[in-house]
Amino acid sequence: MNEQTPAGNFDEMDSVCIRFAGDSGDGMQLTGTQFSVVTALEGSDLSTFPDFPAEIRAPVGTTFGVSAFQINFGSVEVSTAGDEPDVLVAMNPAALKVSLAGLKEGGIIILDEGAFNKRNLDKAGYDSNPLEDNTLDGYQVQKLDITKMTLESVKEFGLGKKDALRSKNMWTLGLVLWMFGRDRKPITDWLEQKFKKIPDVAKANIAAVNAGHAYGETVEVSGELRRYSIGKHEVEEAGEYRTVNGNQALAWGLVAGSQLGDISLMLGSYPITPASTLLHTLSGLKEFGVMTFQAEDEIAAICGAIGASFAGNLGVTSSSGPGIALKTEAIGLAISTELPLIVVDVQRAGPSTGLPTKTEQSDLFQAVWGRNGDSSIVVLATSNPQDCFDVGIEAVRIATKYMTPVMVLSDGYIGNASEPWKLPDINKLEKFPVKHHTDTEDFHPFKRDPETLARPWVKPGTPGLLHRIGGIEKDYDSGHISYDPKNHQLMTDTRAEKIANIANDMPEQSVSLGTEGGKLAVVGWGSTRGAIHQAVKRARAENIDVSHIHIGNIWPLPRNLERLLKSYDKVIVAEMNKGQMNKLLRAEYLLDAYSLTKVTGQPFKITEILDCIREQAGDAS
Amino acid sequence: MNEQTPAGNFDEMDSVCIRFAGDSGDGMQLTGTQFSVVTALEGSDLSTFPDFPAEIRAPVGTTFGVSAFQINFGSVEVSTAGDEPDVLVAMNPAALKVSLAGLKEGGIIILDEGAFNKRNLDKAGYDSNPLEDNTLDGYQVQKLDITKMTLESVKEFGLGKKDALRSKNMWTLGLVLWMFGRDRKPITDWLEQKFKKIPDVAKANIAAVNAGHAYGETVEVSGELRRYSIGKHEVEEAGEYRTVNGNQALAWGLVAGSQLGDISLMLGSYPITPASTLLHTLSGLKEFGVMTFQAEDEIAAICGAIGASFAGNLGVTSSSGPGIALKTEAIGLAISTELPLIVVDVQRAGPSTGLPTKTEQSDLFQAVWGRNGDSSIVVLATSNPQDCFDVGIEAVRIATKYMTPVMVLSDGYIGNASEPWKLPDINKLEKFPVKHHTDTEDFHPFKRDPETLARPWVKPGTPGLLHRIGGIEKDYDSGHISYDPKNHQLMTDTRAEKIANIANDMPEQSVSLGTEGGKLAVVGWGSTRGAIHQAVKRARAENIDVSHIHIGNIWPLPRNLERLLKSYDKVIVAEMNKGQMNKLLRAEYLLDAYSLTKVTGQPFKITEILDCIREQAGDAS
Amino acid sequence: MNEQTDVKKLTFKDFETDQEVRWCPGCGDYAILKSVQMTLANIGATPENTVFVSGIGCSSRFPYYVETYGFHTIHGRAPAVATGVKLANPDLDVWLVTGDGDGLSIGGNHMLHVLRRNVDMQIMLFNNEIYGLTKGQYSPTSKPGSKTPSTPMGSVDLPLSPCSFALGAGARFVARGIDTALKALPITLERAKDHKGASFVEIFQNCIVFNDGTFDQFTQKKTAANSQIHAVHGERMIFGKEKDKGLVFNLEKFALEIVTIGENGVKEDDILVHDETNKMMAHMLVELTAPDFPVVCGVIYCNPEESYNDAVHNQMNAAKSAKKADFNALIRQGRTWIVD
Amino acid sequence: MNEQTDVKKLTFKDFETDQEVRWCPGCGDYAILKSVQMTLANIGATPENTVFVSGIGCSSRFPYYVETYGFHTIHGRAPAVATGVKLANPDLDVWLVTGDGDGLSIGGNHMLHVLRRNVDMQIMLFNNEIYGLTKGQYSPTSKPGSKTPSTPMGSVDLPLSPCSFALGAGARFVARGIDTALKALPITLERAKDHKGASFVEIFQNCIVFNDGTFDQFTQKKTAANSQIHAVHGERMIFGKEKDKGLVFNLEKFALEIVTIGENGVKEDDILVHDETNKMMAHMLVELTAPDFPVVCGVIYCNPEESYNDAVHNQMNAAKSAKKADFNALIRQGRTWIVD
Ligand SMILES: Cc1ncc(C[n+]2csc(CCOP(=O)(O)OP(=O)(O)O)c2C)c(N)n1
Ligand SMILES: Cc1ncc(C[n+]2csc(CCOP(=O)(O)OP(=O)(O)O)c2C)c(N)n1
Ligand code: SF4
Ligand code: SF4
Ligand SMILES: [Mg+2]
Ligand SMILES: [Mg+2]
Repeated sequence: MNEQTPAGNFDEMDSVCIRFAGDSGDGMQLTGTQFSVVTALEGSDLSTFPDFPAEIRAPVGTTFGVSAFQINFGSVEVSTAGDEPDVLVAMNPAALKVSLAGLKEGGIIILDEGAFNKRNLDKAGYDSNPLEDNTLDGYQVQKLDITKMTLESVKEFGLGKKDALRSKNMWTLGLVLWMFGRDRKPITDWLEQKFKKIPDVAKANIAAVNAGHAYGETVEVSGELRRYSIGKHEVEEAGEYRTVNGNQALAWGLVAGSQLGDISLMLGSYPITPASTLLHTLSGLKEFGVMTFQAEDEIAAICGAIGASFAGNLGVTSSSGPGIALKTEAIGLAISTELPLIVVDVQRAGPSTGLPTKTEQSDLFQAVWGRNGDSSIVVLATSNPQDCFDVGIEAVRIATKYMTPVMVLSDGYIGNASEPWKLPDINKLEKFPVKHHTDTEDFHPFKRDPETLARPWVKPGTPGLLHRIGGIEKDYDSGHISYDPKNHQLMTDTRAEKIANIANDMPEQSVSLGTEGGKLAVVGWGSTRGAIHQAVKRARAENIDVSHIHIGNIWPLPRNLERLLKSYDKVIVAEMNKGQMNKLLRAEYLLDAYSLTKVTGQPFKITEILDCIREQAGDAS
Repeated sequence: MNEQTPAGNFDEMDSVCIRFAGDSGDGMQLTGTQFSVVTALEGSDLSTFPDFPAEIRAPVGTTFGVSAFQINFGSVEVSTAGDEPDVLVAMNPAALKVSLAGLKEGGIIILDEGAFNKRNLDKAGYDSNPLEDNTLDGYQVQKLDITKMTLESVKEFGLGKKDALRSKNMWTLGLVLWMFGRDRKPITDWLEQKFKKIPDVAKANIAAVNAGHAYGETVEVSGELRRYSIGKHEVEEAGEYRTVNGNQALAWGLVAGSQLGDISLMLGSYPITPASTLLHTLSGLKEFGVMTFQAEDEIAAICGAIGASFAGNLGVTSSSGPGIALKTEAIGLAISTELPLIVVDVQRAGPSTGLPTKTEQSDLFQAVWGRNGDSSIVVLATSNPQDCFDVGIEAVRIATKYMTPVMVLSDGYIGNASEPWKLPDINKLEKFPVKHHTDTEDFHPFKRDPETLARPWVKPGTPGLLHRIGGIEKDYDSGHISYDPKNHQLMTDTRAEKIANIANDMPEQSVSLGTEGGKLAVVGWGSTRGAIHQAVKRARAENIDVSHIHIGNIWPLPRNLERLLKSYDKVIVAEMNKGQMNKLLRAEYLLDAYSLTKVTGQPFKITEILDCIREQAGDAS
Repeated sequence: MNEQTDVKKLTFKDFETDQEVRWCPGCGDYAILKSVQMTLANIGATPENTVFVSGIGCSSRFPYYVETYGFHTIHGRAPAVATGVKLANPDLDVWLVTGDGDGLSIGGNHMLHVLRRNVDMQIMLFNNEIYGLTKGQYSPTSKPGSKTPSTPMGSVDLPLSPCSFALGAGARFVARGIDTALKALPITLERAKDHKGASFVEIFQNCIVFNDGTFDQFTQKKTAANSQIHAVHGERMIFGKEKDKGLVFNLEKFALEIVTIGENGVKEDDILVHDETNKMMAHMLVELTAPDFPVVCGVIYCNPEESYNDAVHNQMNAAKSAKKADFNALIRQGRTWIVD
Repeated sequence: MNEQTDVKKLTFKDFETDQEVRWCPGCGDYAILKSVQMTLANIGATPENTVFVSGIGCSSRFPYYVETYGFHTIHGRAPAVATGVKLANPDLDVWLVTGDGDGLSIGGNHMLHVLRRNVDMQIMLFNNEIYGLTKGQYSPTSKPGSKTPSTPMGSVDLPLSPCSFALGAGARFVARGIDTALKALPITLERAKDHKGASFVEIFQNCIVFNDGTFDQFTQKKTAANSQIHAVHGERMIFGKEKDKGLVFNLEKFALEIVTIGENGVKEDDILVHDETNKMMAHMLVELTAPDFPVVCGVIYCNPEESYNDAVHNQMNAAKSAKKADFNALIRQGRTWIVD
C-alpha cells in the first residue's frame, strides 16, 4: 500500500458494488475499467460487468443509448458483478432512469445535475424532473453540477467546450477514487501515457481527476458523502496478478496451448459481437506464430481453419450464435475428416440477431446436438475470465490429441467482464507436443490409434504419405470412399465412441462447494458460476445443506457425473436459457431436477438463486 | 382382370420380393418402376426401394456402379420393400456380387450369362467365375444369355449393337412379367408413348418384352422356372388408386395445402440428393400458382422463401441434411419475425456429405434443437409416400395459422419409394382459408391472437398497416426494437408457449397396432413405420403383448404421449440413427426405453425389429 | 394493389417514421436517408407499395426510418430476401439497403446473383470502406494497409471495386453517388428506380467514427470539380473547375487518359461522349480512381434487359393459360386403377 | 518441405492413383484429368508438395484421381479451404478444382474473395453449364431457355460469364481452355502455375449426359479455326482457317469488331496485338461470344501483384523479427500487482 491510503474517517465494508451509467459518448466503459484497475492494484477481489447498447453511438440522451459499467469489489471473495449496486453514478437523466430500478434500497446516487435539463429529461422520457419530484425518495442523492465543475477545472488548457466536456468522466472518477480512498497515480500515469502526443488533453484529464478528488476532500460534501474503506482481499495464493477479461484470457489460453502443444495456430474469423475482441487480440500476436485470417464470412472462416488443420496447423474459428449456426455444415466436414479444430462460441441473446450485446447461454443445444447426421464433438464451457485461459489450453490439447473439433462455449458476460488473475508461468505448465505422423509403414489415413481412436495427422509435404480425404463416408481401414452399409455403422459407432472415451482423459466432476451427497445441489455451467457460488455460500451460512456443482466439460460429460448427481436428494439446474442443460441431464441420466432459468439478457443475481435454494431446500426437507 | 391373367400352373404366394440389379446404365430403375406399375394396376399392395449409387454413371461393370430396385408386393398388406428378396435378377457379375448376401436362402437367381465374361468378372473383383464354382450352391439359378437373346429379338429393327443392347432390361422385364402372370399391355402402351418419335426404338423394345415373355412360355425353362400367382390385395377402401413416391406426394400435399389454404406457394430451393425431385415436381405446377426459385445456394433459397412469406405468400424451402444445416441461421430469422415457413428435410446418411443416396433419420436433433438461442419450431415427420401428402397439408395449415416455421422430416427411402395411394378428392378435404390482416384499428405487428398467440400476417401493399420487422428482439406490444430485459424474457417465454400450445390443435397420439397399455410398445417415427408395423404384427401373431406407436408430430409432441408411453411396462424406440428420438423422449418424459438403432444407410428389416421385440418381450415378462 | 386517390402529394417528411434515428452524430447515413426520402417524395411513391429490405450493419438500420413497409433481415442475406419479396409480389417497389461488409463480404454471393438475375429493385450499397456496427474492422473495400482492430499491422488484401464487381456480375444498371450530394443523389436514385431490373448504386458514405475522411480526396467541396465527373448519357466526359479537362481513349495505351482542352491541339469535340449503354466504356469508367483520375459518379451503365421477376411471371401466366389448375386431375394423371 | 533427389523424372502416369475413375464414359473430365497429369509431369511437380482441393460435384471428384495430397471438401467451400491450406503452408502448391455450380453458384462468394485476395493457387473451373452430379438442373452459366428438371419451361435467368466475373472480382490471371484440347490446355495450366497469385482458368467441359454439345459451336474440330482465338501475349489477334480474320478496336462503336485482312484495305498490322497485362483488353476479350465472335482461349489476362499469402507471411516475419515471442512477458504487460 502506498502513502495515499486513506487515513481519515472511513466506514469499513466487506464489498461494494458501483454502477457507472451515462450516455454512450460519456466514456463510462473507460471510467469503469480504470476504476477496476486501481481497485485490483490495491488488492481487492473484483468482478465487472460492462453493459452497453448495440448501437455504436445512439442519439445522445436516450435511454437506449445508455452505457453502463458495474464493478463489484471487496476484501472478501466477490464472484459476480453484484446483484444490486450500492452506488449509482448517473451522468444524465436517461442513465438514472435505466439504472434506478436495480439500485439497492437506500443506496447512494451521484448525479450530474448539470445534465438534468429539459431536453435531456424529454429524451429520457421523464415527464417531470426526478430531482424535483419524489422519484428519489429513499436514496442518498448527491446532486453535483459535474458539467460545470469539469469545465471549470480544465479551463486553463484552452480546449473547446466539446473537448473539455470529454473530461466529465475523469472528474467523476476522481470523486469516486476519493470516496474509496483509492490511489490516483495509476490513473494519472495512464492518462499521461495515453495522451502522450497531445499533452494538453493529458493535462486536462489529470486536472479533472484531481478536481473531482479535491471536491471530495473539501467541505462541500463532507458529512453528506461518506467514505468507505474496502480492505485487501486475502487471496490464498501469493504471486503476480493482473485483471483480465474473458476474450483476452481465452485468446491467451489458445496461444499458450499452441506453445505447449508446439503447433502453429491459425484463426479464421469474421467479426461479430461479442466475439470480435478474440480476433482483435489474436491478430496482434503474430510473433507467436499466430496467424489470423479475417474471412469474407463465417463459413469461409471455419473452412479456412479446416484447411489450415489439414495442412498441419491448428485451425481455430470464433463467432457468436448466428455465426456459429452458419458454421454447422462445415463442422460436419471436420467431424467426418477427423481433423482438429477449435470453434469458439461467445454466446449472446437469441434467437436470430436477438440482443447482440446481451448475454445468454442458449447455444448449448446447438453446440451438443445442432448438426445433421450423428455427429458428436467435444464441448467445453468457460465460466470466468481466468477459467478461459485454462479452457483455451485444454481445447488445444484435446483437439490435437483426438483429431476432433472442440467447441468452446463462452458468453458475452464472461467475454467482457474483468477479474483479477494470478499469472501463470508458462514454463511450469505441462507440455503436450503434437507429433505429425511421418512413418510410412503400413500407413492408412484412417488407421486409428488403438487407445485414443484418433487417426494419424499427416502434414502435406511429407513424402510417402500421399492421401486424399473428404466428407463422404470412408472405409474403416483404408480411408477410401465406402458406401458399404456395415462400414457406415462401424464408422458411425467409432466416431461416437472416440468422443465418449475422452471422458476418461478428463478430470472427474468435483464439488465446487459443499459435500458429495446431501439434500440439495445446484448445478450450473458457464458464467453463472460466480452467482451460484455466492448463493450456495450464503445458503450454507444459513445452514442449508446445499452444494454447488459446476460443470465445465459439457460433452462428453464427466464420467462420474451421474453418480454424483444422484447422491443428492434434489438437484437445481440453474442457467440463462429455457433449460437446455437440464434437458441434457434428463436425456443422459433421467435426472429429475428443478430447472431454474432466466432469459433477460442479464446475468443471474445471487439472490435469485438463493431464493430458489431456500424454496427448494424447504421442499427437499 | 384381363384375359392375360395366368391360367397355368402357378404357385400361390402371399407376397414376393424381387430385386432387379444391374449396372447403372442397364436401366434397372426403369425396369423396377414399370414392374411396379403393372403390379399396382393388377391390385397388389406394394412397396419399392430404389437403391442407386452416388455417381451419375460409374464405370461399367464395377460393384460401386450397381444400381438396384427392389419391389415387395402381395395380396396381403406389404409395408416395407422386403427384408430379403425371393428373386434376384442380376444383369452382370458386379450386381450378383453386391446383392447375393441379401438374397433369401434358396431364392431364385436369374442372371445374364452373356455378361459373365472375364472383363466383367475382373471388374467385379471375382477371382473365379461364380457360375462355375460353388458360390451359388443352395440357390435356384437360371443362367440365361440375355444379351444374346435380346440382340436376336431386335435384329429386324436394324439398330446398332449399343442401342440394341439397351433393350436387355425389357427382355428381362418380359420374362419376369411371365413369371408372375402379369399383363404386358401397360408396358407396351407406355413404350409406344415414350418412343412415339422414334418408332423403331419403340418396336424393338416391345419386341424384347415379348421375346422375354415368350422365352418363359417356351419349353426351355419350363420345369426349371416356376411361376407364382399373387392375388389382389383386399384393400379396405374402395376408390381410385395410383402409385406415388414420397417426394411427389409431398409436393402434391403442399400444393393441396396451398389450395385449401387459398395461399400462393413459393418454393426456394437448391438441388441436393435426395430432395431435388421435390423441386422438380413443384417447378412443373405453375398453373397452380406455385412459383419455384432455384437459388444460388441453400441460404438464398430459404431467404427467398422468407421474403415471399413476408410479402404474403407461403414460403417453402427444401433440402437434405447438409443443406438444412446451412439454413440454420435463417430459420432463426423466421422464428424471430414469426413468419410462416415450411422447411422440408429429406434426410440422408451423414455426417457431412456422408452417403448422399442412402437413407437415415439422423437429423432429428438438428430439427428440434439445432439452432442458436431458445428457438422452438414445429417438427412433423412423414412416414411413407401417402403420409407425405397429408403431412404436406398439415404443414401448410400450421405454418399459416400459427405464423411459425414448420420443419417436415422425410428421408431418402420415403422420398424415392413408391406405394399405392388412394386418391383423395380435394373438394372433400377441409379448407382453412388464410386471411391476411387488413384491419387498421389498433394495429401492431406483434399484437397476438389471444388464442393461437400468432401475430397478424400483413401483406405489404395494404394501406394503413405500414410496419418494419427484423431479427432483433421486439417489444411485446408495439413490435419496436426492444433491449428491455423483462421484455426479452416475456418474448422468449411467449415464443416457446406458442409452439407448445399447438399440441392442443393436433390429434392425440394413437396406437397404430395393439392396445393402449400393456407389456411392450415399439415406438417409431418416420420411414421405419412399415417395418415396425410388420414386426409388431408378426410378434402379436406369436402372442407377444406388443403394440406399435408411430409418432408423426415430433415437436410439439402429442399431449397424451407421456401418459400413453408410461402405460407400457417397457418401450423400445427403434430408429435409423444413434438414438435421437430416444434421447428426446428421455429428456421430455424421463422415459427409460430400450434404444434399437441402425445406421447402415439401409432401412430396417422386419426381422431385425422382430428379433428385438422377442428379446425385449422375454426380458419384459 | 390498391388505388390511391392522389389528393395530396407526399413530401419527404411523410416518409419519416416515429423511430428515433440511431446513427452516430455526423454519420453520412443521415444525408442518404434524407436523399432517399426526397426521392420517394419526388417520384410520388406510395408508402404501402414500397418495401425497404436490409441486412445487418449501421446502414442496414435504414428501414426503421422510412415510413413504408420494411424488413431488417440478417447479415448479408437481404438480396435473397428481397428477391423473394419481389417474386411473391411484383407490384411492390423494392429498395435494398446494404453496406460494404453486408453486401460484398458475407453477402457477396447473393449480391452477385441478384445482379445476374436482374431482379427489379434498387440496390443502395453504402460503402464506408469499414465495418461500422462491429466497431471498425477493415472490409473488402478498405484501402490496402488499413490499420484496424483486426489488422494492427495494416490490411494486406487487395480491395474490391463495387462497381467493377457489379459489372462482372452482369448488372444492367450501375451508378455512383456521394452521401452528402443532396442534389445529385436523388437524381441518380430516380434513374435507378426508373430502370426495370436490378439497379446497383454505390454510395460513398463517410463513417465519422471509424473511417473518417476516407473519401475526402474526391468528395471535399473544394476539390470536387477536379476530382469528380458526373456522367450523363450523350454528354462529353468533361470536368475540372475550368471545365477544361476531359477523358479520351488512347488507342496506343488501350486506356483512358486525361487531356486538357486547348492544350496540344485538343478540342472539346475530341472528348469522349458518355454512352451509358456501352459496357466497355462502363468498365473503363468504373476503374478510374483518385488521385490519378477523377472518380465517375452518376449513371455509368444502363442497358435494360427483361427482369427476372417479369420473366418468371410471364412463365407463370403462360402456364396458367395453357393448363387448367385442376388438382384432382393432376394427381390422376398417368396410370391409376379402381378398387371397388 | 523436403528435398527430392531428381533420379527419375515423373511422367503423367505417376500422377494416377489406384482409385477407379468414376465419371460417365465420354465425360470431358477424363481429358482434363489427363491434361492436368501431363502438366504436373511437365512442370516437374513433387507429388508430396502438391495438394488438390475441391468442392462437391462430378468435377470435384478430381482429387481422388491425382497422386498427390487431396481434399474433397464440401459444396462451394473449396476456395476457403484452399486459402487455409496455402496460408498454413505456403510451400505447398495448391490446385483447386470446382464446377460452375460449386464455384459460381453456392461458392460464388468464396471464389470472389479468393480472387480478390490473390491467394496463390491454380483455380480450374470446369464449366459444363449444368449441375452434373445432381442430375442435370441448370446452373448460373446455363444458356437462357435451358430446359432442365427444375426449369421445365426453360430457364429465365441471365447467365454469368465466369471470366467476366473473375475480372470484376479483381483476378490477376484469367485464362480459358477446352477439355479435349490436350495440347493447348497443359500450356495454359503451366502458365497458371507460373503465375504467383490466384490463377483463374475456365475450362469448357462437355457433360455428355446432361448437356451434351453445349460448346459445339466453337469446340468442334471442323469449325474451331473460325470460332476460336488462342490469345498469345504480344501476338496479333488473328484467327480463321485462312488466318485472314482479326480483331480491331472500333473507336466509333467503342467495341471490338472482326475484320478480314486484305479486305477494305485492312492489313495485318492493323490487327490488335494481345497485351495480357491490359485489363480493358481483357474485359473486351472475355465478353466475345459465339457465334458472332470467336471465343478467346489461352491466357487472356496476367498482371501479377503480391499474393495474399506472401503479404501475410511477410507481416508475420516482420512481427517475429520486431518482437520476441515471450509468453510470460506478454501476459505481464500493462499493470500487474504482487500478492505475497
Ligand atoms: C451472421 C453474422 N455475422 C456477423 C455479424 C456481425 N456484423 C454485424 S454488421 C457487420 C458488418 C457491418 O459492416 P457493413 O455492412 O459495412 O455496414 P456498416 O456498419 O459499415 O454500415 C458484422 C460483421 C452478424 N450480425 N451476423
Ligand atoms: C450443401 C450442399 N448443397 C447441395 C449439394 C448437392 N450438390 C452436389 S454437387 C451440386 C452441383 C454440381 O454442379 P457443378 O458444380 O457444376 O459440378 P458438376 O457436377 O457439373 O461437375 C449440387 C447442387 C451438396 N452436396 N451440398
Ligand atoms: S459507426 Fe460509422 S457508419 Fe456506423 S453509425 Fe457511426 S458513423 Fe455511421
Ligand atoms: S454427369 Fe456429366 S459431368 Fe458428371 S460425370 Fe457424367 S458426363 Fe461428366
Ligand atoms: Mg461498412
Ligand atoms: Mg457443372
